[in-house]
Amino acid sequence: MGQEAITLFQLNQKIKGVLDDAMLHSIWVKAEIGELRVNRTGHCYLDLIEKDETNDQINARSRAMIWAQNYRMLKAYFESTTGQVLGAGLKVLVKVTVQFQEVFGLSLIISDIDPSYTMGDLARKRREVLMRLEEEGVLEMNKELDLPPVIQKIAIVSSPTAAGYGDFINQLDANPYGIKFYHHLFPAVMQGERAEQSIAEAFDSVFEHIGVFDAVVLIRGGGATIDLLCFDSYWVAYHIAQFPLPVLTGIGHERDESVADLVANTSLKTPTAVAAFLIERAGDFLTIIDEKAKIIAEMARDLIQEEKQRTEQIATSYVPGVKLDLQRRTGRLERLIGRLPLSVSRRMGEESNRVMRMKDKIFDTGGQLVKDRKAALLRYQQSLLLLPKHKLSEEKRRIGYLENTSRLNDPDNLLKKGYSLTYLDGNLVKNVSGVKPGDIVNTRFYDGELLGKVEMVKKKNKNQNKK
Amino acid sequence: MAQKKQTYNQAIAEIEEILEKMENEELDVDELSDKVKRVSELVRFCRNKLKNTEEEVEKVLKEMEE
Amino acid sequence: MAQKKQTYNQAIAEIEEILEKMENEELDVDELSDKVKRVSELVRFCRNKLKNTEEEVEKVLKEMEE
Amino acid sequence: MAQKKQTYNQAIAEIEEILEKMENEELDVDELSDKVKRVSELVRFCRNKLKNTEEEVEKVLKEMEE
Amino acid sequence: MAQKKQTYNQAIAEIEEILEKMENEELDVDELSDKVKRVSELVRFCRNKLKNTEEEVEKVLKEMEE
Amino acid sequence: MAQKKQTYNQAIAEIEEILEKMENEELDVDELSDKVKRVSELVRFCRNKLKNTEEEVEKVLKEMEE
Amino acid sequence: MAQKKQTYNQAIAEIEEILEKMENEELDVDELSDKVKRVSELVRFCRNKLKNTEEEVEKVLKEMEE
Repeated sequence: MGQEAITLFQLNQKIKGVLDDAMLHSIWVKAEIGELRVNRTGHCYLDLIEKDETNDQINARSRAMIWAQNYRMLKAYFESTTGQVLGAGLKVLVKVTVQFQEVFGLSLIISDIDPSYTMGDLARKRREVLMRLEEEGVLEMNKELDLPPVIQKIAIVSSPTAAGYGDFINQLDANPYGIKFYHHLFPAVMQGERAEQSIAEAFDSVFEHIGVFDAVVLIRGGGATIDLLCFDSYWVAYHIAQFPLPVLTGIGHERDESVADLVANTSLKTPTAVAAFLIERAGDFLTIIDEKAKIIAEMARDLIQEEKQRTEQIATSYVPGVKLDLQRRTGRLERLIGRLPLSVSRRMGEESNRVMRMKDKIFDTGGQLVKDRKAALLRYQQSLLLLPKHKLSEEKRRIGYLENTSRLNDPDNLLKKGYSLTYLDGNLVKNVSGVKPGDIVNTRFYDGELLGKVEMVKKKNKNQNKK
Repeated sequence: MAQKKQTYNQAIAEIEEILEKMENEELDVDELSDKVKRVSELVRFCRNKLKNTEEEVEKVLKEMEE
Repeated sequence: MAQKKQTYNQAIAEIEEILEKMENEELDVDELSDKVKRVSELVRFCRNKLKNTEEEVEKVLKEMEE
Repeated sequence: MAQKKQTYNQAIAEIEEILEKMENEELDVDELSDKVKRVSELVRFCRNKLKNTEEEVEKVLKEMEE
Repeated sequence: MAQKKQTYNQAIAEIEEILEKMENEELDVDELSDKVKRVSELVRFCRNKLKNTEEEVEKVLKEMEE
Repeated sequence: MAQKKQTYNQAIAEIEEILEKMENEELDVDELSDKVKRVSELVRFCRNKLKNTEEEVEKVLKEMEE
Repeated sequence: MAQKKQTYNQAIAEIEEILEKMENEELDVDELSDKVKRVSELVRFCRNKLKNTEEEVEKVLKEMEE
C-alpha cells in the first residue's frame, strides 16, 4: 500500500491519450469476422479475429463496430458485390479507426469495407475445396448417378421453418398432374456456423433410410437472407458428392454456383425450380408413357389394317391367279392338240408320197430292165445275122483258093502249054538214062499222042537238069 | 381346318409359298385344287385371327385410352 | 383310259413326247394310229382333269367368298 | 395278199430291197414279174395301211374335237 | 399385373422395346394382342403408381416421423 | 423249143457262148446251121419271155394304178 | 461223089492233104491228074455243103426276123 495510485478513469484517460497520439486513423486491416450482431438501434458489433494458418489458433482478436447508418450502406454494398451475407467466417478488408473509450475500452470503428478482398478469399477457398474433392475422386460421383425418370419419393434436407420449404411442399402436393409425391423432411440448420455440421448430419439421417427414397433435395428456406457460406464448405460438398442417391439443389443463389451446386446431380436456382423440375419430369414421364402407348396403339391398329389388306389382297388376287393358271394350262393343252392333226397329216402325206415314189420307181426300173434286156437281145440277133454269113463267105473263099491251087497242078494244063509226057512201056519216062535207042515210046500231048522210036539218047549236065 | 398351333405368320408364309409355286407353274393340276382349298382355309384362318386380334386389341386399347 | 396314278403333268409330258416323235418322223406308220389314240385318251384325261379342277376351284372360291 | 403280221415297215423294207436288187441288176427276168407282183401287193398293202390309219386318225381327231 | 419390384424404368424400357419391335416390324400378328395387353398393363401400372397413394410407402414415411 | 426249166439267164448265156464261138471261128460249117437254129430258138424264147414279163408287169402296174 | 457221112471238115482236110502232097511233088503226073479230079469232087461237095448251109441259115434267120 502507500503507493501512489491513479484512478481507472485516469488510467483509461492516459491510454486514450497514447492511442490518440498514435494517430491510428483510417488504417486498412485484414481480419476474419469472428462474430457479428446488430443491436436494436442498428449498430453492428463485430468480433474480428486472426487465426494461425497452421493450427487454427486465434492469434489476435479485437472488437469492432459499424455505426448503424454506415452499416446499412456497407452491408448492402458488400452483399450486392460479393453475393455473400456479411457475417461470421468471412475474411474482410476493412478501414478502421482505433478508438478507445474510457467506459468501453478498445474498439475498432469500421468506416469502409473492400468487398473484392473477401471475394478473392472466397474464390480461393472454393477452388481449394473443389481441388480437394477432385483429388479424392468424388467430385463427379453424384453427377454420374442416373436420375430416375420419376422422382416420387423425396428426402428433403432443409430448415422446417423456412418459407421455401413450405412453398416447395405445397407446390409438389398441388401439382397439376395429380401425381402423388412422397416427401420427408430431414431438418437442418441452413445458415450460420452450425449449418455445415447440421447439413452433414441430415444427409447421414437420409442415408439410414436410403431404400425409401428416389432422390435428396437440398433446399434453402431463407427468404431475403443470403448466407451461402456453408454450401461452399468441403464437408457439405463431400456429403453431397458421395451420396448414393441423386442430390438436387435449390439453394437460391444469384451469382456463382456454390460448390454444393457443382457436385450435386442436378442444380436448380430455387426450391420452386426444383419442385417444378420434379413435377415436370414426372409429368413428362406420364406423357411419354401415354404417347408411346398411343403410338403403339396406332401401330397395332395399322398393323392389323395392313395385315387385313394383305390378307384380302391375297384372297382376291389368288383367285384370278388360279383361274389364269388353269387358262394357261388349257391354252397349252389346246395348242398341243392343235399340233396333232397337222403333224399327223404331214406324216401321212410323207408316207403316201414315199409309197408313190416307190411304186413309180418300180415301174421305171422294171421297164428299164425289160428295155435293156430287149436291146441286148437285139444285139445278139444282129450278131447272128452277120456272123454265119461271114463264116460262109470265108469258107467259100477258102474253097475257091483250094480249087485254084489244085487246078494249077493239073497236068492237062501243062500239056496245053506245050509240055508233053513220054511213056515207055506204059511208064512215064522221067529221065533219059533208062531209054536206049530203038525203044518205042509213046508221047502224049494235050490233044493226042504220038508213037515213035528212039534214035538217040543225049544226056545233059546234071546242073542243067535242076529245073 | 387350321391346326391348333398354327400361327398367322406360318399361315401367310404357307400362302405365299403356294402362290409363288402357282406363279412359277411348279404346281401340278392334280395339286391345284388341294392347294386352292388349302389357301382358302389359310385365308379364313388369317381373317379369323385378324378379326380376333383386332377385337382383343381394340378392347385393350379402349380400356387404356379411357 | 388313263391310269389311276397318272398325273396331269405326266400326261402332258407324254403328249409332248408323242408329238415330238411324230414331228421328227420317229414314229412308224404302224404305231401311228395307236399313238394318236393314246394322245386322244391323254387329251381327254387332261381336259377332264382341268374341268374337274376348275369346278373344284370354283366351288372352293365360292365358299370362301361367302 | 399281206400277211396278218406284216407291218408297214416290213413292207417298205421289202419294197426297198427289191428295188435295190432291180437297180443293181441282181434280178433275173424270170423273177422280175413275180417281184413286181410282190411289190404291187406290198404297195397295195401300204396304201391300205395308210388309208386305214388315216381313217382311224381322222375318227380319233374328230372325237377329240367334240 | 405389375410385379412388386417393377420400376418406372423397367416399365418404360419394356414399352420401348415393344415399340421398337413394332417399328422394326418384328412383331407378329400372333404376338400383337399379348403385347398390346402388356403395354396396357404397364401404362396402367405406371399411372396407378404415379397417381395413387401407396400405403406401404406412406407407412414407412410415418414410421420415420416418429 | 425251150426246155421247161430253162431260164432267161441260161438262154442268154448259151446265146453268148455260141456267138462268141462264132466270132472266134471256133465253129464248124457243119455245126453252123444247127447252132444258128439254136440261137434263133433261144432268141425267140428270150423274146417271148421278155414279152410275157413286160405284159405281166404292165398288167400289174395297171392294176396298181387303178 | 460225096459220101453220105462225109463232113465238110473232112472234105477240106482231104483237099488240103492232097494239095500238100502236090506241092511237095510227091505225086507223079498220073496220080496227079487223079488227085486233081478228087479235089474237084471234094470242092463240089464243099460248095454244096456251103450252099445248103447258107440256105438253111438264111431260112432260120428269116424265120427269126419275123
